[in-house]
Amino acid sequence: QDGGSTKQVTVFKTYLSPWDKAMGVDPKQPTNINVNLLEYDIKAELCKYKSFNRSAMPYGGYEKATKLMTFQMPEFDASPA
Amino acid sequence: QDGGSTKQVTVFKTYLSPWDKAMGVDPKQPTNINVNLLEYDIKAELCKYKSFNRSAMPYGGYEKATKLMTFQMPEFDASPA
Amino acid sequence: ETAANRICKVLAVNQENERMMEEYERLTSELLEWIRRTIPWLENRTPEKTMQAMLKKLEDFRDYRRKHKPPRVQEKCQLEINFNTLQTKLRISNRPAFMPSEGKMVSDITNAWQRLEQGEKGYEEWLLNELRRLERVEHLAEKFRQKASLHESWTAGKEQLLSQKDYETASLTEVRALLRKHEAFENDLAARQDRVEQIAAIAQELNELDYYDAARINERCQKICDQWDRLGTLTQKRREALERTEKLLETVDQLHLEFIKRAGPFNIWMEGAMEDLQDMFIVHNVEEIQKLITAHEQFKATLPEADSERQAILGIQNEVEKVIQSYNIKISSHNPYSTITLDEIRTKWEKVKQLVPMRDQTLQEELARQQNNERLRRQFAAQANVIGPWIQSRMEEIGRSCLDSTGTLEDQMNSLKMLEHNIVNYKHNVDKLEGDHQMIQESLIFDNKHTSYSMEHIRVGWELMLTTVARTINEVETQILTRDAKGITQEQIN
Amino acid sequence: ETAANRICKVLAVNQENERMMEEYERLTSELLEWIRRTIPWLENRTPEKTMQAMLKKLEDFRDYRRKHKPPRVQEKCQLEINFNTLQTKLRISNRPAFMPSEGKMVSDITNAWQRLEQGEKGYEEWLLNELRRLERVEHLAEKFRQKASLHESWTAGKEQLLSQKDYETASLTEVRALLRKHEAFENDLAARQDRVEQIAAIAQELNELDYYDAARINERCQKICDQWDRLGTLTQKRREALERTEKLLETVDQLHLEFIKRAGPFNIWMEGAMEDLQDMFIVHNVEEIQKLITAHEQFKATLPEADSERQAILGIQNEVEKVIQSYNIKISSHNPYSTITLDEIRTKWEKVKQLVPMRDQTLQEELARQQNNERLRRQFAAQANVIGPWIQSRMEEIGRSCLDSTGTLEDQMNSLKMLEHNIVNYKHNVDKLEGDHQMIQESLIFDNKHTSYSMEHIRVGWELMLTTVARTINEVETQILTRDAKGITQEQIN
Repeated sequence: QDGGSTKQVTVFKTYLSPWDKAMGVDPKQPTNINVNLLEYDIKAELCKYKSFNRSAMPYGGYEKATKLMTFQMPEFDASPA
Repeated sequence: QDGGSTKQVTVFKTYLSPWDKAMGVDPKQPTNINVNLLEYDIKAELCKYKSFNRSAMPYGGYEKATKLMTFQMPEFDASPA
Repeated sequence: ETAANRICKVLAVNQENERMMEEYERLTSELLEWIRRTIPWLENRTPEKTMQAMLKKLEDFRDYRRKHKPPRVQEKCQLEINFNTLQTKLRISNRPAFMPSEGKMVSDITNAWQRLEQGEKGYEEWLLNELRRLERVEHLAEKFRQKASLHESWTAGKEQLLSQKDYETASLTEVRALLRKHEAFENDLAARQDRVEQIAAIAQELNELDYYDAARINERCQKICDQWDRLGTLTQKRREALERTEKLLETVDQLHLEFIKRAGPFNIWMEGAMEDLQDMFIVHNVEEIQKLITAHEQFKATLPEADSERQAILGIQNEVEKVIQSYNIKISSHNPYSTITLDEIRTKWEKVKQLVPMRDQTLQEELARQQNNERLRRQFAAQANVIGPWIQSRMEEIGRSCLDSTGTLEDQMNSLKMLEHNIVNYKHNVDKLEGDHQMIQESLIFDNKHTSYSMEHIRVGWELMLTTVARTINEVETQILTRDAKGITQEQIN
Repeated sequence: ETAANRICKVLAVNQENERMMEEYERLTSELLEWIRRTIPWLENRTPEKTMQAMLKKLEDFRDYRRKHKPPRVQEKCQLEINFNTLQTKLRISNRPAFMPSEGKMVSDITNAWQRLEQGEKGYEEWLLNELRRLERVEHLAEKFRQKASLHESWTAGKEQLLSQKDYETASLTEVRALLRKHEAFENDLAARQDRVEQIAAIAQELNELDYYDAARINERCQKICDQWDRLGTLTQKRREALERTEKLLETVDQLHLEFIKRAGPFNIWMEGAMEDLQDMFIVHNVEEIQKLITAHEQFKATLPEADSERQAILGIQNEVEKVIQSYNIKISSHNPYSTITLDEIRTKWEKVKQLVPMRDQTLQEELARQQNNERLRRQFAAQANVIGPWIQSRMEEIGRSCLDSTGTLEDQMNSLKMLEHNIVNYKHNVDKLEGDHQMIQESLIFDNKHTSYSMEHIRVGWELMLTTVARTINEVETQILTRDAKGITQEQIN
């Protein structure tokens, strides 16, 4: 779902407004008609934190627990409520 | 030291006293001149008695004691005091 | 001599003969009387009870032999001599021989004397044998009394000691010490066996030697032997009781050791579980909370096993109580090796059982929260993934509107105005997204893998789009102004 | 139109231009002022201590983004539009272009705006990262406090417990029980290791995540770690102390067992010796008493060995005392396995030592008695062996005197009278023998292997000899009487 799926179109401005001129926009500079919002601010990856969560040790250890366990994680319906 | 060491002499009485006669002594009966006192009363053997005397057990037993002992029984002078 | 003289002489001789006859009769009477009196004394072989009495008899016999008998021997000899002399004289004077009266004949004397000497014979030997027996018997009787007294003083109180039930309240160590002491006692007892046998042997000998007081000796000996048997039985019984108690206490000890072997780890497990069931956790997505739930389910799956172990541990303690009760040992069932009480196990187990559903709830609440967060993410993403491209499309449309040289400035203006109108109408979508974004932020959701668009992207895009459309409209307006003022065409402006 | 109209129009246009210029200046001032005010707020990246404060910042930023910034974007856009319109109008009316005053140029606005957007960029991301960090840090800090509190409450009092010197007064069994308990504690401690490590890891993480109150966390963590080290050391030390004490008490126990192993038999030996040293005995000759003396000498010969054993036994007990003293164990040196005390051994040994010379004396006295008896026997025998044959010889002489036909009756009488005289003179020998015999009897001597003659033999012989000599003399006398009366010869009488 990247916003950059459209074809890039490059254009030279035919009309420069007084503001543009005041800003010193160069008419010879090409302008890109296409816009990719995602380029504005690239989301940095979140740093990974160490986990200190603990669970109670099953009696007799995890291996035994795995054999004994019949629990199945129920499916999660992620559609908005 | 038996009293019967002398030779036996047998004799016939030549004279019988009235007492002898009153007792009815036979003049033909031979008389023995020899006398053996020991014949009068024969000493019987003394019966043996069981002994119940006890001595203290040497420490470690008699065998050990025999090895350790240096004691000698002194000679006994039996001559009358 | 004269006839008178001769008559006198004859008379004198006769008188003398008469006197000698009387003398014979008198002496014979006396001698026979003495013999008659003496014989029963010599023939009496009734033993005395004491040596002293027996020694007295021996002394009497010595006296008899040295003092009383010699004059009688003398008398008898004299009697014989007198008799011979008398008879000889009677014969010489041609007189009839003297005839002693009835019972006083020479043969009577000889027979009596023979009987006397017969009685004498063996009397001293009998006395000495009796004395020897009595000496022995008195010695043995005294020895018996001494040995019996020593033995009785040794056994005094022993039966009571052996009957003690001290082991009923003793610990294993104490019972083992009691066993050691009992072994020492058994050795003492075994060492005494010999002495008891000697006591019995002495009693036996006293019976064989015809001890006058054998009955009392036998009674005492019987008592000693009976008690000795009882001591033997009691000793055996006590050893058995001690060994049985030792076995029982060893069993109890084994159970105590088994208890700590199992209660220790179980207690550690419960302590850990109690702490970890209350462990604070932090998760940021459904997967993480599901992992915790799975781990908790694993824990729960082993609870029946843990409960079995708990019951087994309680069972060990019950076994201890049972052994103590059923065998009537009077000791505490307290486990000397353990710092863990049954109460503690009970309390902790209750706590664990109570914490499990609480943890369940906490985890479920967190799961719901994470699922909700996930829904928020998806909801946001669904919108952002539409709004982002929509903004981009509009931006391109604005850009393209300036390139369209076919239409008039007014056409451009119209299409831009329409665009602006669309944008304004679209605004509520962004506002909706902002609302969802606020919820996401307030829910402390920091990531969203379902979209690459952040709220900032949309905001920046939206601002850019708004300013671009306004700016572009203004540009067209100024172009129209210029064209209208100077009367030039659109182309000329460019 | 009229010129006035045109002038009016121009004036109006000028006035309008003036107004627009003023408007530009005013709006620019306001916008730049707002930007100037806003930028420091966006650039301030000082983190807050709490999430709450940080969430407030996030809310402020949302407000800025949704409420405060959009009108400014609008303003800036309007400014741009107004500027374009104004300049276009001025150009159309051939008027000089508008020059904004110093610091309010288009470039000033653009630069300021760029700076604003630069400030915005990453601000929200920073906020969110900070929030995420704070959320984590607050969670961990709370978790640290919880875990630390749990741990501290577990360790409370443990150092004091581990420093107890309870084993100094404990028995071997108790020390072994203490060891079991200590093992259980070691297991508990080992199980806790993991939790201490987690506490340290959390503290470490808090430092790495730059927790504002890390100093206090570190201090508490340090305390926990230091105490943990101390607990480890104390645990090790206590185990060593318990094991050392166990070894010492095992040594003491071994010594106690060694004591009973040796004291038991020794005591039995002493008891037996005490009884037998006082044993009543009876003997009848020197050989028998010598046998007893030899046996007693054998006993005495082993006394040094017995004394060594006694000292060894006392030595064992001393060893016990020494171990207890030198290793400062505060337990009784009493032997739990023994019923025999040192005092008892001492007393009995003294008694044995006292009885030995007493027995010596008794035996020596008896020996003297037996030797004396033997002398009496020999003395008696020496005499009896002379007297017996002497009597027999006399008897034979009497017998032979009657056979001698060569001499007269008077010769016979003379020799018999001489014999009688000899016999009477010999009497004192028999009396002497009787005296010795009485002594023998009073000494309870029943045998005499040195002679076959008993006193009775001598007595009977002596009586016989006396009566025979008297009778024979009488016979000779009667023969003389008869011969003299009848005037017949001796031959005729026979």
